[in-house]
Amino acid sequence: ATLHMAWAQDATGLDPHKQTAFSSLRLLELIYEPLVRVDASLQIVPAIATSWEFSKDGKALTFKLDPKAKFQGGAAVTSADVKASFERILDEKTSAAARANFLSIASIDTPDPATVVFHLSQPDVPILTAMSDVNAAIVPASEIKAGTIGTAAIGSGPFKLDKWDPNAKEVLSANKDWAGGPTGVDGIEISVLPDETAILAALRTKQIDFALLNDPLVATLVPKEASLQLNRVPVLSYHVLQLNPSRKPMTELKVRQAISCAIDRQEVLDTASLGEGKVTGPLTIPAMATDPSQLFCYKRDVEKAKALMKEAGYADGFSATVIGATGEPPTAAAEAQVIQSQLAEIGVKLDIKMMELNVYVDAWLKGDFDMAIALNGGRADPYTMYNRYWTKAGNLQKVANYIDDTLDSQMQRGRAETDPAKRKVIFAEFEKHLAEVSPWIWLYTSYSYTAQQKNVAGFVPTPTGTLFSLGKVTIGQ
Amino acid sequence: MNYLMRRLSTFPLVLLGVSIVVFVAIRMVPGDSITAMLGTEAGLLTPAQRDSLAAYFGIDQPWFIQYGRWLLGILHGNLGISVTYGRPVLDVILERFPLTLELALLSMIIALAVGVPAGVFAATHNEKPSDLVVRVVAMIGQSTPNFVLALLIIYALSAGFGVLPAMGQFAPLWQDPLRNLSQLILPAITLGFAFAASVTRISRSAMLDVLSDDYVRTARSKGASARSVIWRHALPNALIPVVTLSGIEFGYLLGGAVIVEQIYALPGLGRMVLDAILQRDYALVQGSVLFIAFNFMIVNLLVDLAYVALDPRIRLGER
Amino acid sequence: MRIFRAIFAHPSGRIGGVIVGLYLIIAALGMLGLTPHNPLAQFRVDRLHAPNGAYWMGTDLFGRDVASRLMAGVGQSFTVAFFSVAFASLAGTALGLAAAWFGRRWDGVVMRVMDVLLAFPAILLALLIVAVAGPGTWTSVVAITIVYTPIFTRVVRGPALSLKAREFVDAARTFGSSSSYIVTRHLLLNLVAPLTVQVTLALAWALLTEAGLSFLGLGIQPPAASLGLMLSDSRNLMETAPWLMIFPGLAIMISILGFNLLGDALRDILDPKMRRAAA
Amino acid sequence: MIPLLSVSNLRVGFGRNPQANEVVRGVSFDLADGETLAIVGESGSGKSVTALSINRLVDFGGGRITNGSMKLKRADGSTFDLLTATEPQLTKIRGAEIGMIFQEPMTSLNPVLTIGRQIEESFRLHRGLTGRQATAAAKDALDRVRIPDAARRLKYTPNQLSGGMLQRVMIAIALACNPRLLIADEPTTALDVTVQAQIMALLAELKRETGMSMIFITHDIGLVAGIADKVMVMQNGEAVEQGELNQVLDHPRHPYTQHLLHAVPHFSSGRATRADGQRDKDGSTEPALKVDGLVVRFPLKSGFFSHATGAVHAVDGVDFDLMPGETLAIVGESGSGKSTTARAVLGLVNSTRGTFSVGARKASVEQSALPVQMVFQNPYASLNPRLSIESILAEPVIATGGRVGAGTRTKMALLLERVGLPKNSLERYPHEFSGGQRQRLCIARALMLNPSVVVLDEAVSALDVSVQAKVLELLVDLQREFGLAYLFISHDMAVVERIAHRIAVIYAGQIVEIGDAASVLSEPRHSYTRKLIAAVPTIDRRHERFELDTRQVTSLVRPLGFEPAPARWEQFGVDHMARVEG
Ligand SMILES: Nc1ncnc2c1ncn2[C@@H]1O[C@H](COP(=O)(O)OP(=O)(O)OP(=O)(O)O)[C@@H](O)[C@H]1O
Ligand SMILES: Nc1ncnc2c1ncn2[C@@H]1O[C@H](COP(=O)(O)OP(=O)(O)OP(=O)(O)O)[C@@H](O)[C@H]1O
Ligand SMILES: [Mg+2]
Ligand SMILES: [Mg+2]
Repeated sequence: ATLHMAWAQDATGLDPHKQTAFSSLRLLELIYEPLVRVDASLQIVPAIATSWEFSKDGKALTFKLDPKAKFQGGAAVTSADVKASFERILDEKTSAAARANFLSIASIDTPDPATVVFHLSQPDVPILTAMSDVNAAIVPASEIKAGTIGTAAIGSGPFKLDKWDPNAKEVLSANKDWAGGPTGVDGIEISVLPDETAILAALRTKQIDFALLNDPLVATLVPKEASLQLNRVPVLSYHVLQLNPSRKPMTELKVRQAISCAIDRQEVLDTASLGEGKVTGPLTIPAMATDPSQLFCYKRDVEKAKALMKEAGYADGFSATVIGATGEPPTAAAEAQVIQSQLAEIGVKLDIKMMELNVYVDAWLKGDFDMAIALNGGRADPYTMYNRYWTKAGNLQKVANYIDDTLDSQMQRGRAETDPAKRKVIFAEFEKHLAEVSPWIWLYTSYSYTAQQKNVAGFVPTPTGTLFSLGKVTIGQ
Repeated sequence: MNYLMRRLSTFPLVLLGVSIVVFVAIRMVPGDSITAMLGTEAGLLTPAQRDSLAAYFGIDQPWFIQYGRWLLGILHGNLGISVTYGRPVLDVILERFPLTLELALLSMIIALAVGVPAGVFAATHNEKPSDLVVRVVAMIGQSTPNFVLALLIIYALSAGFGVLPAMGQFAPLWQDPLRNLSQLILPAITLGFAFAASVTRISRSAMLDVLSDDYVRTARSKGASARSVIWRHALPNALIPVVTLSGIEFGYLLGGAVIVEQIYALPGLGRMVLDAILQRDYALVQGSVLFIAFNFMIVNLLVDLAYVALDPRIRLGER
Repeated sequence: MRIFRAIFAHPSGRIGGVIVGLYLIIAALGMLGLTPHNPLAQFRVDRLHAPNGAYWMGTDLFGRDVASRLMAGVGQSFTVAFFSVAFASLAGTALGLAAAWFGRRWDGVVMRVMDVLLAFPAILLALLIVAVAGPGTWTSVVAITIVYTPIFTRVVRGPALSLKAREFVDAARTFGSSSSYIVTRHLLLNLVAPLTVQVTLALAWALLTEAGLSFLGLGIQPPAASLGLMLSDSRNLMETAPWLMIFPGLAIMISILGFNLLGDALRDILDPKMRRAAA
Repeated sequence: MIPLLSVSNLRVGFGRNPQANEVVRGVSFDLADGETLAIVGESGSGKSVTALSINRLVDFGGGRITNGSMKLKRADGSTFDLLTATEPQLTKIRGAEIGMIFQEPMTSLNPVLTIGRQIEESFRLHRGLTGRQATAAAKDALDRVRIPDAARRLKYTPNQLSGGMLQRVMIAIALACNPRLLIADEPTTALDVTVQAQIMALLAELKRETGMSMIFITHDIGLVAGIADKVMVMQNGEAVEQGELNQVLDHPRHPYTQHLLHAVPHFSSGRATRADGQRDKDGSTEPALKVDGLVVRFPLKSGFFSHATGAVHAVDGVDFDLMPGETLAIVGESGSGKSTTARAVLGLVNSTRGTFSVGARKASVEQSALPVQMVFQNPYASLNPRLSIESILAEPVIATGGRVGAGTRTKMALLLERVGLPKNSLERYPHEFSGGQRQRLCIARALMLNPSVVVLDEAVSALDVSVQAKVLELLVDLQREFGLAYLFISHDMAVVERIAHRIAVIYAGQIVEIGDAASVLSEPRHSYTRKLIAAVPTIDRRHERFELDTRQVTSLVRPLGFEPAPARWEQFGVDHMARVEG
């Protein structure tokens, strides 16, 4: 059987090392495999590598590869492919998206075709999680040499790409050589249906078996349909109101805190996403996250906010502009409007400026905003997730515009610590501090939705949003 | 002949104008191919990575050099390579164009098949209740945003009747005509409704003018039947404004119908252009706008030629 | 004053006039803030409330009163429609008259420039303008103006060319009337009828184009309301809260009905033939 | 014997309440086989409505027959009640039994269909012919109306034919199925004299051939005299007088008939010319306008690179002079270059060659910056419908840089009074005036600038006969009062006879005869002038046999660089010369 699937946004490219768009990753995860993977509870599990181990000093990481792993051409996946892939990622010319996560790799050894050893310049625990990302997928060394990565998609994943008609459709067929095989369906046909109402209509008329949904307004209609099932799972990405602490008056800690106290996060969630999601602190990884009620001002307190404003010398409030991207996420405009109305109560007058995504990104990267509504991606490891913003050397430090020695040192300690329990403590402190100094106002995490016909069995939704389990999905009668 | 040559000779100039406008305009929009591909992750790139990507996207040179190169390519029949599709721009456009053309033709056929008779009917029943009904329906048609109509159609069919032509996986006409028509009929109706409404209004008023002309009286004095008077004698004289309107609308439709293509998930030119803009696929945007402009000029030319065919009094090239 | 009486005497003019008049009143009330509720106030406990006594047209996702927003939205939408059509008709008329009057090279240049603009897909043009200038009321106005200017130019140029060949223009030349006098008194004045019709048509289109821009997220900025924005915001709530689509949809429809009826009436009234028949 | 058509007490009204709005009020007449009835009367008297009622076309114009009876005798002798017939029955009668020709051949034929198709349609409808047969029949029909080269002309569309040709096509259509009754509603009013003569000849001949009856509507008494057996005079929707041709023309009983016969200009071969305009023979007065060797050519372009392949020699060497207080009439057939001459004098077209000089005027009147003014043919088209009369009259003043002050207003009032318009005209709009009144407005406007020369291009052609007479009188009065010189262009010889001091006959862009009006009209020397005069219908020529002439109108297109041979003139009398022919 063929699984008919639909999504609203199509992949934007086929080079697993370069693509960062959500939809690209979802497609590429079906085609390519990384060394390891994270499961539904965000535990690291085998993929191409069957086992892995850090050396005592934490400066060497050894993988054993699955002897059954084969590329879609039939060639086995060897340690040479792994080495070539990582060298490609590290090569600046590649412009690999995840390069920053692998800068601690000093050298790569391939003692035999089934063994790879990464020598690290410093202890780097999060690197393992980073390797679970499809941005660290293993691609054939031969293809790298031929320069065909990104044109012909050849990976070791459960499906191979037969046809891609950008912004229209993809046709995938089962990879007979897949080490994890056999797959439950013969292939997947993905249609791009840009309008989610149309996706719902197609589900209702049973034209499609499985769909990705983005807009909670549409997703909540699915359960009303007897033959349809909605899968939802909290995700790692988080909705956030980014303040720009380099701009007056957000330079003032008290002003930022006042904003944090003035916002009713649950109400933002209830309104913009119809309550579909969970209020969150900075850490969205379930195993790491602190109960939000423990965090600074997570219970709305307008009086306190007003007091803080007064202390900061802004008793009469101030005006600022908040930017957001149209449709990215679909709830952005709604969030902005609720926040606007909430902040109005402490005298903050917000102007909303919705922008086309690229225009927004351009302004965002330049740090050219007072406040920004954003949906930032999450990672299975807090360090990977936040070092870009809150370490002094972070690549996006200019966007966060906030330098804090405490945060920086907490990040460095958490990076080097290999004991999971100790790491958890370090990051709990980090989270608490971050919420208190409030450079950003974390709001909530939403759900990732997939909708399916009830006869589709075996799909396991995960917080990373991966569709990898489609490899094992079957279609009943 | 003379006229045709003269008109065709203005094409390159207009296209040059279009090319400059589109080239400058798309570059004036903040964001570039890199932010389009990487989003906020683009901030993670090192300068060297950024340069190599810029070189990959062909946006590393000053704009006038880029423009010059592009223009040179066009002279050699090469509109450039689309970075999203990894294929020559012209190939991508030509792949999408048949659908757009088909959709435009279908909607126009619907519009003319419904609008002209409705307009004629209203004109011949001027100021009677039936005329009023036609006029009100036409005004409703004109005032319904097509996304509302599209959503209503889809909702009514899928939730009400549980049927819907295949969404997505578009089948070209020559591969599977039945499936193709089933996929295009709803979008064509959606577009055709408002189009038909304008045609109705225009043909009604044109017919009203024509019906009082002397030659209609002559036709009647010959003993021509009411039907023949209306359809053979009056209508051909009322077609000029209808052709003008249809020409403009058809020209616009050939540029793609973004919203309808989006809702009905049709891989047409409109969505392609929109996506190309959003993805900052410069070559594709430039190429497709040129292509669309070219189509528009061809349609304008055809409209002018249609005037001549419809009305022997019109002589072209006389200003 | 006379024209108002004439409109009122015309059957469709009466209906159209009343509709447009009502809208103007609603728009004025909306802009003066004389709405049942504050259109921006979020009564969040009453989110997505169906129409009832307190909220005649229900509430939206934020618990804002749809009726009040509709009133404010009419003001916004009419502002966009009126200004863009005013600018487009002024620019288009000026260009069309210039092309027709000066002929030859002028005509060629103007019409080729209009070709460039016309050839640009309308939505793309709007997208680009909006992307450059950022969205908002005035950007929508500029975008719609640019899209409709070429249409007005065409509408004016054709009849102007034939007016230019009319005998009364020849007569004016024999007195040695200046070009500007002939263009304004003899050409423009006689273009009033087709222009009126075109203006009412364009008003309808402008409302829809504004809705289309909002659908693509390029129109007026939230939390301000416009009919188009309300409609496009309602699309994914069509099933959950149909009143969010029905009322703005009806509002647009009825307003366009009003414009068109008024336009039909004005065309009749301004047509000297009709006036003679009526007299 | 039962008459072919019997109409009694016909009443027709318009609008929602036709009874209250009657325009035909109880008209009765009988028409026997082979008889011709002429209906005459002033504009708006209900002639056309009566005609349209007969085949019930009036229904489509918003009219209703409110009372009366109309019976048609069919070919088989049965009687057909036209009044109660249903629309399908009527479509069988129209065209087959009753044919109709209208006034304006230019607008009465469908502009987008070939004339072949339009003729064929009649055969298809009433004879059941199709395909080749229909085409062949259409060709025969064209031959019958003497259109040369009929087979080729079938493929022409109306715009490719001249007015005279089109009227012949109309006749071919109307006669296609040999109707027993032909209704001709002012079939020649839009045509010039020579063409009119052709059409009349054709109708007379066809009538003889087929023995059909005819209802002929006109306001030209001369034509009535030439063709009718019986005459009906209408006024205000009523037939005020009816009877045999000679009786009505020679012994009119009703005052309106008498007035009509009096008002209509009768052409009397130069016996009725004006006697007041004596040229001073010593040549001491400077002419008001002197035209020397005027040439106007319109280049003909064709081919790929639009190079000139020839030229239309619209005006080819015209000289004349015009004295103050004098009227020079220019006559000639359609397309001979009359209007172009006038337009060149006014600078509306660029002349290729030639000089004008405008003479000084008597010192008493202030000199105007624009001494030549024009009154156009069509009073409806030459006034901007959206300007008030005040703005219209003010325009020449504004145009010459003047201020609209009290002086201007006084002048407007004076001129309005002079041309006989009510005082309250100033705030009214053109559509509130009748055609004759509008032409007076145009005259007043032309006089606003105190011109010395007024060019009148067919200035009275569009007017009703009685109105025409009044306007002509006005012109003469104004000429006397202001010492105006008129350049009077017309194709109506009777009108010319009344107003001209001198006449220039123009043919194919050249003056072929010029001179004193009485002399030219009574003793035409050039063959073309003779032909022109012969074609003028007069009340004295009853039941005339018009000569048919299928000669083509001369083409004015000449190859590049063509120059006509210099003219040789022959002098007859003091002020009369003609071109030597041959
Ligand atoms: N369709 C119509 N609606 C209303 N009134 C009409 C209509 N047609 C004619 N009339 C009126 O009927 C009267 C008679 O018109 P008709 O055309 O018969 O005049 P006529 O004698 O033929 O004049 P002319 O010599 O100008 O052709 C006029 O007063 C005219 O205004
Ligand atoms: N602008 C022009 N371009 C080309 N040919 C022209 C132009 N104007 C006039 N002609 C031609 O010049 C010739 C003379 O035209 P003109 O209008 O002077 O004739 P007319 O004697 O006034 O005829 P009518 O009695 O029909 O008014 C005609 O053959 C006409 O076709
Ligand atoms: Mg008449
Ligand atoms: Mg003329």
